[in-house]
Amino acid sequence: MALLTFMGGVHPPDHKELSSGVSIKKASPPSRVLIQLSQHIGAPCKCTVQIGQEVKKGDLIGEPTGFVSAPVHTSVSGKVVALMDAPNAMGRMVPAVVIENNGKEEWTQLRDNPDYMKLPPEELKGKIKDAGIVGMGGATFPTHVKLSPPKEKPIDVVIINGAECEPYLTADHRLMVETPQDVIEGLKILMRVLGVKKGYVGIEANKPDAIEKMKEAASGIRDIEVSPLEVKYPQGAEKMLIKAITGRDVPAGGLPMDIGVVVQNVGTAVAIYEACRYGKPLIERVVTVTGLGIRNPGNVKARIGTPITELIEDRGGFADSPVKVVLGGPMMGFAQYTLDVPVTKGTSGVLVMSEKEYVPSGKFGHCIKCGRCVDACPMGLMPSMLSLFAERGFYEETKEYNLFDCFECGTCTYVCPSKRPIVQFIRLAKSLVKR
Amino acid sequence: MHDEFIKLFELFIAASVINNFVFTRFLGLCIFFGVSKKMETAVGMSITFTSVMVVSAALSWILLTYIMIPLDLTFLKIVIFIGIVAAFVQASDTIMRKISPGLYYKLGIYLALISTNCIIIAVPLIMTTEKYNFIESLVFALGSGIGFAISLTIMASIREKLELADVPRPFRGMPIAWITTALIALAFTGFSGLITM
Amino acid sequence: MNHLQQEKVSYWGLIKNGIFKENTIFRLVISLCPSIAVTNSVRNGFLLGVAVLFVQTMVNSTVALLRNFIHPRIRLPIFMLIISGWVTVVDLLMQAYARAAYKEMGLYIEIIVAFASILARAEMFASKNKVGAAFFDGLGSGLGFLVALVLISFFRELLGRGSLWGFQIVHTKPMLIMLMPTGGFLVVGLLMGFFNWIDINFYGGKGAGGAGGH
Amino acid sequence: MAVAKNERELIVTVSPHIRDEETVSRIMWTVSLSLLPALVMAVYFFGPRALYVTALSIIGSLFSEWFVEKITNREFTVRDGSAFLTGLLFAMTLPATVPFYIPLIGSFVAVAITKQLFGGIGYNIFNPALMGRAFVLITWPRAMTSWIVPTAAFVGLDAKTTATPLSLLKEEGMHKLIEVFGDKMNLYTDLFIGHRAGSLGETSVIALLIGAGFLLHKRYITWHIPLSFLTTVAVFAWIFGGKEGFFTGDPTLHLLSGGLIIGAFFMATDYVTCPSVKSGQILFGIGCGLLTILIRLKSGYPEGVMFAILLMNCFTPLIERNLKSKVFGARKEAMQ
Repeated sequence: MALLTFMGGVHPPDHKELSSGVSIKKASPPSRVLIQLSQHIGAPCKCTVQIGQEVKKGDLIGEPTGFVSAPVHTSVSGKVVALMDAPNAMGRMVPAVVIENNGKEEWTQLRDNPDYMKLPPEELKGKIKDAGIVGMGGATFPTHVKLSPPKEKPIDVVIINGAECEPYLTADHRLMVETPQDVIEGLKILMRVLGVKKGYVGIEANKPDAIEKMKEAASGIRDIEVSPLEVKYPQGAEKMLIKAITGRDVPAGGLPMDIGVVVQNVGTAVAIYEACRYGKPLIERVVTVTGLGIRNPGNVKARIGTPITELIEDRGGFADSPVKVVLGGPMMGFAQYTLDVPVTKGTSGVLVMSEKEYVPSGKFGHCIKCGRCVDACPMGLMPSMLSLFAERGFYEETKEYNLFDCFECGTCTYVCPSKRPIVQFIRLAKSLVKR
Repeated sequence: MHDEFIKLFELFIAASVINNFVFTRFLGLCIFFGVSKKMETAVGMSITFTSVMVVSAALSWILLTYIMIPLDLTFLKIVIFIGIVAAFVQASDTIMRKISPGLYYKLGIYLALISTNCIIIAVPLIMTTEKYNFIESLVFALGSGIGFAISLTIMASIREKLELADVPRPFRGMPIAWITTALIALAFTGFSGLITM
Repeated sequence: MNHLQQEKVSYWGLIKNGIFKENTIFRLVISLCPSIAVTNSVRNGFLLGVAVLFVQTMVNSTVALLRNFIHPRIRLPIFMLIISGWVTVVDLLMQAYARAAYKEMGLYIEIIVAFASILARAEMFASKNKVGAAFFDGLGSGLGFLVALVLISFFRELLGRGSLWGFQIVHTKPMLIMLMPTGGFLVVGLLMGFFNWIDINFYGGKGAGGAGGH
Repeated sequence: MAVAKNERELIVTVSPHIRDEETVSRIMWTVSLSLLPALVMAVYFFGPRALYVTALSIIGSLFSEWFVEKITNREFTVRDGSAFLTGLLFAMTLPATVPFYIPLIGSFVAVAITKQLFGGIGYNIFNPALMGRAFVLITWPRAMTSWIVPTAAFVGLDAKTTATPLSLLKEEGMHKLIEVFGDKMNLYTDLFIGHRAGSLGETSVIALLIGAGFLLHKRYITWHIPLSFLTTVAVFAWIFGGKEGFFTGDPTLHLLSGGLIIGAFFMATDYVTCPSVKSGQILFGIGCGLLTILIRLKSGYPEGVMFAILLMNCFTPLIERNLKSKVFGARKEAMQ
């Protein structure tokens, strides 16, 4: 059977072999954590603790200030020592709470509920909301918002995104291999909340072990299907994933819910299961620490707020001289100027690139109109034209070429033989053009 | 009848492509270079131009056959033809403004340009020399107009593309437009000998 | 062109202005058709240049002479009438005295009537100035045109035929393409670029290739 | 916060952080390489002079590139291989007998005027190599149309110069062609191998196909333009090519002769001067095919591939303007 996919895309060398075989290991408990109050798209949280206050693991430290917002909980037990502004992965300063770990690992009151599947959907949704769950693939959109579609947009399909198309990253892969049952349970909860009959798990074909494990876990459940996908970036982008699995097109400028689909990441599904079953808030996540600059690349289960230096130390420290440290994958992740940034709910990976992997990106040539970017653009845009217009300062003209349909996956820049910073030009144009 | 039709068709093709006014007869260059900067204006100009050309050719032919030749006034053809064009342009300007302000807003500015375009005066002059009959004159005018429209749109699309190009500074603007025209003209020589009139 | 309408204008300045600063073809980029059509030989280029020079001077003088009698509302048709009258004169003169040349370029002589440069001079300068100034302005503008045509035809005839004014100069294989439209467009384009290059590198100019116009 | 022991100055750039290995110069050199079989065949059939002509036009185009970049104070791009490729392609379109100033002047027109004056690589409107050839063809028609017989001479012909199969076809008809080549099968084989008069790189269809196959395999070119181009030529040659009426033409002859193969695979597919969207490429190919047949059958020239491609180059911006790529997802306006 031909694998499901979409038009366009590329397959960069993925280097997943560095960490795909390494089981998830719990990171050593950090001595102090830096928990940012804005770890999601939407309104930042209001701090609910004061300096000097004692907190237990899972205690609320930031409460949402709007509908599109998600609460933040502490990931250690200990004392609040500082409230400060700290850089996030994008380099922006955001308010954060610093908590010193007292090592007691005391949990706040959690309530195990083995019969969670019998709870009414609204209550399940409330649990997800209270646990502060956001999209853990990197977009960090509050999950409960996605689960509250307006009435006129009925949802009929839920897709669990196990594509993990970004090179290097293997966190979702390991989750599916090691806890396939949890993923399926998460999906079942999602289906119940949304009242949906059909659930899919989309997995790129380069993770045969994950496909097998997931198929096993889903066997006997009629409504859940595991769909192997062609190995291609950006297969895991929502619109591309939906296209591949259901054949539906998300309208330009629209959302998946416009065509009755909700997509959730594998990590999110597991978090949803843990929240509904145990009432556990989202205070830790699996992070892939990888790259040739890391001595023992692997996947770690890290508390939210752990500084990435500690994760790097956990995986044996730097192997080679690190040239670039990227949070997220190499295609869409953010290069860091400091290692003081902590793990957040959206940190899927810490990629330490060594001299060998680093590609200098300074000089670029003329566009030779080879069409590689046009062929590769998953959105069917003409990145070559967009970059030319932006390069010459004709920003308004970019609108005619559907500037705002670009979701900045970076495929165009990756394939460009002239090494043109195409997606960078597009971002520039986006910031300068009035919608 | 059949041969007649073929002949008219060949006349049309010859006027529009093979003896394209811009690329082989070097006429209408001022407009060609002047309004080929943006596609929108080029298209507007093409439409206005072709229609004015056909009508003024018809008027010129009637005047030529029924007044100038009988009265032996052909030596005044330049004055008369330019008069016809000027009068017609003036008239259509006024009529268009009254009847269709929207269209006038779109195409009116090109009307003013037309009277100083050499093609518009060249068509009746060539017509006179070649002794075309009425239908032939119309076909010739239409072919010439379409040919001009083709060259104008090609040029406009190329120049819009050149806006994005890193042309050496001394050649920006007009010089590179001329060189582009030279190269298009070279490509158009491929048509030579296609129809021998 | 406001600076031209001042009271004190030196005639020499007017001529220089017409030849260099506001050269019809290279700087203003108008009235272009003959620059390709007749410049495949120096003689034709020269003859047309002279014809334009004559028409321009005469039109300018006539317009300046009649400027107080022409009602502004109908001035353009009147100018056109004056121009076409003088063009007819040249046309008939050439038909009578230069038959061979007329056969080759008759159409382009007749087309002088549609030259924007002539109308523009009449409108912008002659209709606002005295006869003397208008005459020299016409002379300058016409000379500029003549110089441009001769320059273009110089290159085209030399490369295309190896001759100048009909006399064989060099005996290499001629480049036929220079006599064809392509060669004409190419020579004009390259000359324009060359003048811009000089302007940019030696006079600090902006290298304006003309805004283009009809 | 704890600072890692060996934290140092980290490089910060925006994503993506990895790049494909493909570079412009690699593309150019690979395409040049793919012309090697054709060049070998040219030297085999036309002797060492083929090599001189090629070398001169490559030198000419490298020099022109350097020269224009020198006087316009630009970065030198001689090493990216594009000028080399242009020179090589231009040489492929010349007869072996041309006087030595032709490759030099032609490559100057190709690189300096057609490419560099427009801003250099990527900005030219016309295919440089073909424009160079059109220029010299119009300028020195005699020199550009005197062909020599390949060394292993034609059957029954040992004269030094001869006509190309296409001009024989145009001037004297099919019977003359068959007379010269023996029989129809012989004609096809000779055309396929390259045993015929013609330009250096256009004669040997097999050598060109090897190169083209290599490029297709490397995905440097796609099937869209060559296939639509060749199909159009074949179909219209069949319909209009015959003397006895419609549908009596010889498509095989038209496919194998002239510069069609090199044109369809190496010239029309030039990235810069063809549309970059696939639907536009197919339209471009069809246009090339139609014009080729029109010129071959009706105009004053026996061969039309060069002019056809150049004419379609004129239309490329227009095609690109009107045939944009199809954006993913239905438009929102259309949905409502």
